[in-house]
Amino acid sequence: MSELPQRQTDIGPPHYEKFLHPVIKKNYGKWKYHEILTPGSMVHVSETGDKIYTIRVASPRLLSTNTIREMADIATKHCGGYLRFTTRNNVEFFVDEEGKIAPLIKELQDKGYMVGGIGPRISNVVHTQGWIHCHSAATDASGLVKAIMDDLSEYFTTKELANRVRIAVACCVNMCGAVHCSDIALVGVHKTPPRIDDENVKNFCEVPSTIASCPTSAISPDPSKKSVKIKLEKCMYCGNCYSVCPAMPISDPDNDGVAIVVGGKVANLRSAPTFSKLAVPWLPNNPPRWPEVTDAVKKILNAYIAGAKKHERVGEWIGRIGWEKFFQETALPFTIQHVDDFTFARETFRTTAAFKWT
Amino acid sequence: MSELPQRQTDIGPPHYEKFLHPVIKKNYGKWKYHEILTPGSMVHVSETGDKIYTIRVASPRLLSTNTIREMADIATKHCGGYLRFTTRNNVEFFVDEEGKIAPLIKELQDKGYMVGGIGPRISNVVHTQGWIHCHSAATDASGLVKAIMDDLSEYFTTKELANRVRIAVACCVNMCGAVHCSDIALVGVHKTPPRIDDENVKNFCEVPSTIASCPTSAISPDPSKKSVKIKLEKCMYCGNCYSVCPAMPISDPDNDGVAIVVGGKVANLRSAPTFSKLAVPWLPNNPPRWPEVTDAVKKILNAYIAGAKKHERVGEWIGRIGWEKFFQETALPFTIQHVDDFTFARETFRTTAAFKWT
Amino acid sequence: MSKKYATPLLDELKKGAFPSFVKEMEMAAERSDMAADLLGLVELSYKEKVTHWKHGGIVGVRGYGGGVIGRYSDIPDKFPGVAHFHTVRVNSPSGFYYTSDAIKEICDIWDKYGSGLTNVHGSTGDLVLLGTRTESLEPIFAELSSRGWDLGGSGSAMRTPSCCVGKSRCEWANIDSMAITNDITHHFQDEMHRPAFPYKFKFKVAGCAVDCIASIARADMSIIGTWKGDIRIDQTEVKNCETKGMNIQTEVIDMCPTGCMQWDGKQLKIDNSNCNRCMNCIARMPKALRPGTEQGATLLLGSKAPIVTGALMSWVIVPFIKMEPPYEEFYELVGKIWEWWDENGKNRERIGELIERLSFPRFLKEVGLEPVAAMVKEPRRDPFFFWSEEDIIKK
Amino acid sequence: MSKKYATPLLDELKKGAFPSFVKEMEMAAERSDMAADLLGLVELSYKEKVTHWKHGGIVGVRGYGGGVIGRYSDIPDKFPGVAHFHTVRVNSPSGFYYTSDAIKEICDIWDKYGSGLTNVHGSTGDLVLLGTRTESLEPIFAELSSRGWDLGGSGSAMRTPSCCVGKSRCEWANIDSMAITNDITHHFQDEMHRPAFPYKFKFKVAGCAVDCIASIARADMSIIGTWKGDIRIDQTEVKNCETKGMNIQTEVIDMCPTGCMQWDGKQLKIDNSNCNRCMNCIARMPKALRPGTEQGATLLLGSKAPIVTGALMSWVIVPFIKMEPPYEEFYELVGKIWEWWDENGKNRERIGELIERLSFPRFLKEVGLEPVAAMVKEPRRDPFFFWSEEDIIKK
Ligand code: SRM
Ligand code: SRM
Ligand code: SRM
Ligand code: SRM
Ligand code: SF4
Ligand code: SF4
Ligand code: SF4
Ligand code: SF4
Ligand code: SF4
Ligand code: SF4
Ligand code: SF4
Ligand code: SF4
Repeated sequence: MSELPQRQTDIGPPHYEKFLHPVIKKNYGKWKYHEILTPGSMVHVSETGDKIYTIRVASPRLLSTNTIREMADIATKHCGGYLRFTTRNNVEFFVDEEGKIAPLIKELQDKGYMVGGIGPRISNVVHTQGWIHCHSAATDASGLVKAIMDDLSEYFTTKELANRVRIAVACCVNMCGAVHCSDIALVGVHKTPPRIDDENVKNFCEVPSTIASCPTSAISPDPSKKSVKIKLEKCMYCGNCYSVCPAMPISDPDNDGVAIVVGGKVANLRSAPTFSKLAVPWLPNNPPRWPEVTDAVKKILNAYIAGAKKHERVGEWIGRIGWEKFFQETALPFTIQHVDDFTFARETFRTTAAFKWT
Repeated sequence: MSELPQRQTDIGPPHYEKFLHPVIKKNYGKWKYHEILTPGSMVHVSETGDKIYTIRVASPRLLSTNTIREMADIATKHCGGYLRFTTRNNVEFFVDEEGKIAPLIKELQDKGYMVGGIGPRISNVVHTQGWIHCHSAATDASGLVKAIMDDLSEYFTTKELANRVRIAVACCVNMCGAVHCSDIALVGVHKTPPRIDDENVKNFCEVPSTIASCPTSAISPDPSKKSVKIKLEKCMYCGNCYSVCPAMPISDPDNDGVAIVVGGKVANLRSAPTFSKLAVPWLPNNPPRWPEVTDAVKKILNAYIAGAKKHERVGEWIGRIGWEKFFQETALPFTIQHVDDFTFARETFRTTAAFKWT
Repeated sequence: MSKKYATPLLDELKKGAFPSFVKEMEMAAERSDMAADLLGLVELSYKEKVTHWKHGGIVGVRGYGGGVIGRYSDIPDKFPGVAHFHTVRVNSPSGFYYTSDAIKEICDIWDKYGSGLTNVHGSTGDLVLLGTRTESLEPIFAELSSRGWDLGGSGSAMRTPSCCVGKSRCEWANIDSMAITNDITHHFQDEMHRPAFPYKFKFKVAGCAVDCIASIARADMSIIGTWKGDIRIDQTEVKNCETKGMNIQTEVIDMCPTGCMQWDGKQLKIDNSNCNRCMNCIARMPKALRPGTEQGATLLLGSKAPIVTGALMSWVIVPFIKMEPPYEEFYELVGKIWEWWDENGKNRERIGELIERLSFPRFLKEVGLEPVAAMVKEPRRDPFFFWSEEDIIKK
Repeated sequence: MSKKYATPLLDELKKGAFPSFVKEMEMAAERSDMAADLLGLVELSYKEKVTHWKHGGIVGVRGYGGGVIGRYSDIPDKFPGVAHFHTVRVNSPSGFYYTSDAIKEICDIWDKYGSGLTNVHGSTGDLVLLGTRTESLEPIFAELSSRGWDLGGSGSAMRTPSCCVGKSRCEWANIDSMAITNDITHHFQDEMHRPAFPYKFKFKVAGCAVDCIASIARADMSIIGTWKGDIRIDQTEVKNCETKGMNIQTEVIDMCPTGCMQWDGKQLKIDNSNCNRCMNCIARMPKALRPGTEQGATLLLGSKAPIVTGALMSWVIVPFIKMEPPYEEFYELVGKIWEWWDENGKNRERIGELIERLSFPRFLKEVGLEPVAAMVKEPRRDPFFFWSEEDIIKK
């Protein structure tokens, strides 16, 4: 330890100014407009007349230091040593002259980077840890992302859609991927209740907080065993008890799987931000390529492509045609699981005689 | 009792056919279209070519047998002895020739009847018992109706609106007037908690059902007194405990009053049926004419008249301009009481940054 | 005739354009002491701003558990005429049609035994006779029932069903709302007269989605007529609407909630597969447009007033059902629903509240209804849901 | 180099157009045993379809209560390289900007002490260093902090705030999202590093209502830039949009949610008093339209993931606030909110859930915010509400 430098605490992150490209620094707060040039490049024009060109590439988010170094080297070579990451884990390179774009893109593509993701298309998939790092995962995240994006890569690199389609993946209902407001999102779900290991509950868990963790009040004390018991018919397999008490493992190789929720968004344009709603309650975990899941995603995307008007997001398209039509157009089955029985169930019931025949 | 006729049970109401005007009976199920002729008359035309003319008059709903007899006599004279009541307590007379309309209307008007209520205007006010007959009333119903309709009678007899404006009155939150889906509705409300008469609770009330009656779980047993107690900060003065247990009277001459809810509807045209929402939490009971209430109603109506597009109901107009604008245009204050804290409160919060400045 | 009490506050309400309920009370008061004392009592309420009625006790007619609302004044010494002031709910005929003779016959009975005051009609749809004494109830019932009238519902029972004017005078009725209402009423006489439910149960029947009986807001079961197939169009009459000054684009096309209509100045086109049958276009052009011809009803369940968990509107449980006599499928379903309510409902728990408490999926399963997308505005939001034993993969 | 384990399932995911996380793991595995064993462990998960991680224990650096997520394999004997596999959350700089040198310096540290694998960035916005051993945590922290880096949040603490690119590269930013984020982060170092809240608390800052940081969905406090006054219009550029092929009527006018825009082919008119600042028109015509010049933010509170009572979105608590240094009004409000949360919140109860439990009116009163209509989509439905002592009329 002796050769370690002096630690500091509570210094916070470095100031962002240090990391800004000179053109960005100079024109900070002075940007006037932007134009999208190609699916992977855009220009922002300042009131001063300055321009900054942004080139975007996809990243798997799980990055080795090798790749980070490579990207840094590209930035050094082409961009004065500046780069950034987007809020959806893409990487952005900057150049200050139009002529510098082509060589940069060429080098990126030669090195295998996927350029694109700007404008009305599918950008990167917000996602989480999955089997790579989380004890709570009901599915993997990185693998699902890879499987889906391999299938949809054209919508990143070239093809246009009616509007952005934001895809997200969360490996359990804790939803670190904030899947709940995405155009199309996958979430790992369980189908069976936790298994209680009474000995370990007694030793490692706090019974009151375990009981309090259950959204449906399915858990009650089992005083004789100094443990807890679960009213099985009340459990909807959320796994929150397992988050609080490790002695209640819930994962199950055959019954864990993937649910698909759709139609959410966060932008305020046109319509208010919306929660995603359940499209498919469960599809099996079928790694490495989850064909059932990618199929369902494509069904939804294709129905959107066929039906949406220009600038409509997935949820706006569904809002216009109605959910009953959504199930018809995607040919996804409507099941008892789609009928809400949670906190705000009542607000989802159809309190009108005006609906479409399907 | 000996001179009484033989009673019968479970015979149900008389068959409606007996009461149908011959033209109505003949053309039952064959009607082709209708036309509104004047605010108080319309014609329905049958596939057979037959026509039935309907003339409508207002009724205070609280009718003496005198008035009923008078209406029956008019029906005998002009309508072959047939008449009906509408679902909003108006009275309808039928004639089978256009020429018979004028003499009928003349006689009705001569006798003081108010002809009108058809089409896009204000029809009769659905209402309830109030101080005329109910132990639960926080306000009167008939008096409020009279005060309002005296002010708005032109909208019954002549003036047109963008669409129907359905007004309703319920004298307490039991809402026998089904006020919860009306364009503009008044509801009697309390502002103070029930007063517990422990002796009577013990003797006349069932403690468990009294406790269960409370929507906010404000009531708990008071075992020492064999009575109940109320957690005052939880009570929102609904009076449901009083419905179940008469020993908990809640009315208070100074603090009972009238709330106004607006924007509800039941018809499915254009937009789905909607619940009314709170516009004014409380106005004093100021009989016989409730000037504060009639003022507020007129403010709302006038803002609607000024702002609504043709065929828009009150709720559709508000939906288009937004509730923040509603409060601005009506100059009604927005208060802490408007912010929901009941069952579905969360769904009413503004989860968007897109709202209008007011 | 000189008045029994001075009623300065109520007198104010004799003025004005709208018909006066005070005048009605005064007319009745000329013949009835009950009505006269009612005037005095109500004047006092106007002065004191509180009601002067007590909780009703249990009064009624022999063999029935409902149909009468007991009512007593809290100051009987001051107003003995209203010491008892019970109301009698007379089951109105479907569609609220009467002959002059029939309604006068009811007046005769009421003048003999009651206050001479009525509500035509109460909010549920009964012809309400307002104010009589306990000892008059049997005579009133004998007089009424011997002339073909019966009482409506009250208490934890089926309530008097009611409906819109329907096929009798409306071109938009897709079901015979009056016949259905009459049939239900007669079918369930026992359920109406002998309260045996957890709480009240109301049926309301509307011929179409215009819902002129407000069924979706205030019926435990709302029966709303609708159609399958195409809206019938008379293009000449469409054109006439325009000629007469209607702006078809703004009043019809732009207001169609599904955007499924087109108008090029000559032809109106409707993409019926996207129509949600809201009735707006038809209401705008009654001569030009008519509902399709395959008629039936949507059944919706659960509406009620706000106490205890907030107001409910009825929601779709059966998207389409033929409603033709003898209504077997319908009665069978009602039977199952009531049985389920009976087994699971708490005292004073309406069907809508019960479903909300136990969940709509459970209701569907246990009553045997297939889930379909028409039942929901939108699917669930949060991915928390139940599976049955048979859904679990076992290896 | 030969691989330590056969990974046929993961190998499949090296194919295809999208960059492969498996290749990343393989690259790291060439230098790191931890990464090599990670490959083996994940392959096993792919085969068995279950995770092989255990609940994390409490590990961290001296004096901090967070910033590290402890992680252990449940089969350490089989994969000793990942017996410990903790992650280190490095607080990223506002806007996620780096220089090549800076980010390579982090790589150096990580290659020395960790698996060589990272997430840039985690969902909250930290630069996540993925996989190290307990004994390496202090050295890593010393190396990082001595070079000007610090750890982000974890546990029941303020979490690493994050923001959109804002004024640095976006013409629509109404607030300086990066400066604000940086200020909040430094202002609340103690709250971030020493968990003392009932549960986590996240800030996210968006320059405008486009919300490119998804703040409304996943921040206990969402700070969203907006303006007062009129949208700036350059009519020539509007015209140019049409010339370039945009259908202004359908893409802009008809899509304006408030219907407050008009276009006659020559002039674009906006009734700004009815604009809700949704940003759609501006996004369609970035050259022609710009936000107004009186800039500030709307503060919204409460969003979070679905557990326990369902997902929440943030809702308006302050319609407009100037967000300029030293942000006094803002910090004062945050202080009051945290104090209220601290006093009333249960363990593991987010601020949004707490308000939902105790009621929004109570929150407003106790935190001292004036109720305004902008806070609600619609007023309450059922007329059940509370009054205070001072509202009661006493006679
Ligand atoms: C770089 C980035 C901000 C950052 O700080 O990193 C960004 C940058 C821009 N966004 Fe964004 N948005 C970025 C994440 C988002 C997000 C957040 C998210 O996806 O999690 C949203 C909300 C999505 C949602 O509603 O679910 C978002 C919704 C938009 C929209 C609205 C789309 C809509 O109509 O609903 C626009 C407006 C437009 O151009 O249509 C927009 C427009 C823009 C503009 C044109 C703003 C500007 O003037 O510079 C930028 C161009 C980029 C482009 O087309 O991708 N950006 N944008 C983020 C890039 C993520 C990526 O790698 O793809
Ligand atoms: C007579 C009556 C039915 C009955 O069985 O008694 C009736 C009769 C008709 N209604 Fe109605 N409605 C009647 C209560 C209702 C109700 C129920 C209520 O008010 O409680 C509603 C729902 C109101 C609501 O949504 O809150 C109602 C909403 C309508 C509408 C839809 C208005 C809208 O656009 O929202 C129409 C269509 C139209 O003509 O615009 C309509 C149209 C009609 C038509 C034109 C139907 C027809 O073809 O005959 C009838 C003409 C009457 C007129 O203009 O008043 N009727 N109508 C009811 C008269 C009540 C009264 O005395 O005023
Ligand atoms: C007479 C009538 C009002 C009127 O003036 O028209 C009425 C009067 C009473 N209603 Fe009602 N209700 C009347 C229609 C309604 C309606 C409207 C409807 O049926 O379409 C509703 C709303 C719809 C619903 O059912 O939810 C209604 C919802 C209530 C409630 C709330 C029930 C609930 O579940 O929330 C109560 C409270 C109760 O049941 O204890 C109630 C209770 C009462 C009681 C019995 C008072 C009580 O607490 O015991 C009232 C007797 C007053 C009296 O002395 O005459 N009344 N009541 C209506 C019946 C007349 C008729 O038979 O035609
Ligand atoms: C690493 C990260 C996912 C990722 O791959 O990016 C993550 C990983 C975990 N999250 Fe998360 N959350 C991460 C962002 C989020 C987000 C998104 C956000 O912050 O914008 C959310 C949704 C928004 C929210 O806060 O509600 C999120 C909602 C949760 C929840 C649910 C909290 C709730 O109140 O509902 C839990 C459960 C818990 O707190 O016990 C959770 C718990 C966890 C734990 C600590 C697992 C646990 O139960 O203890 C995960 C550790 C995984 C691991 O071993 O690495 N994580 N978590 C994200 C943090 C990286 C970073 O610092 O940048
Ligand atoms: S979503 Fe669940 S499984 Fe995935 S990282 Fe978050 S807590 Fe872990
Ligand atoms: S999995 Fe969820 S619902 Fe089931 S017992 Fe655990 S916390 Fe409760
Ligand atoms: S609304 Fe209330 S006060 Fe009025 S009649 Fe019904 S129960 Fe009685
Ligand atoms: S008035 Fe309502 S809220 Fe108050 S104690 Fe009685 S039942 Fe409960
Ligand atoms: S509900 Fe329909 S069928 Fe019945 S009267 Fe109204 S418009 Fe006619
Ligand atoms: S009934 Fe309604 S949805 Fe159908 S075409 Fe007419 S207006 Fe459109
Ligand atoms: S949120 Fe607004 S200011 Fe921030 S990057 Fe997106 S568009 Fe620009
Ligand atoms: S910002 Fe939105 S509401 Fe305002 S004018 Fe533009 S499109 Fe309309």
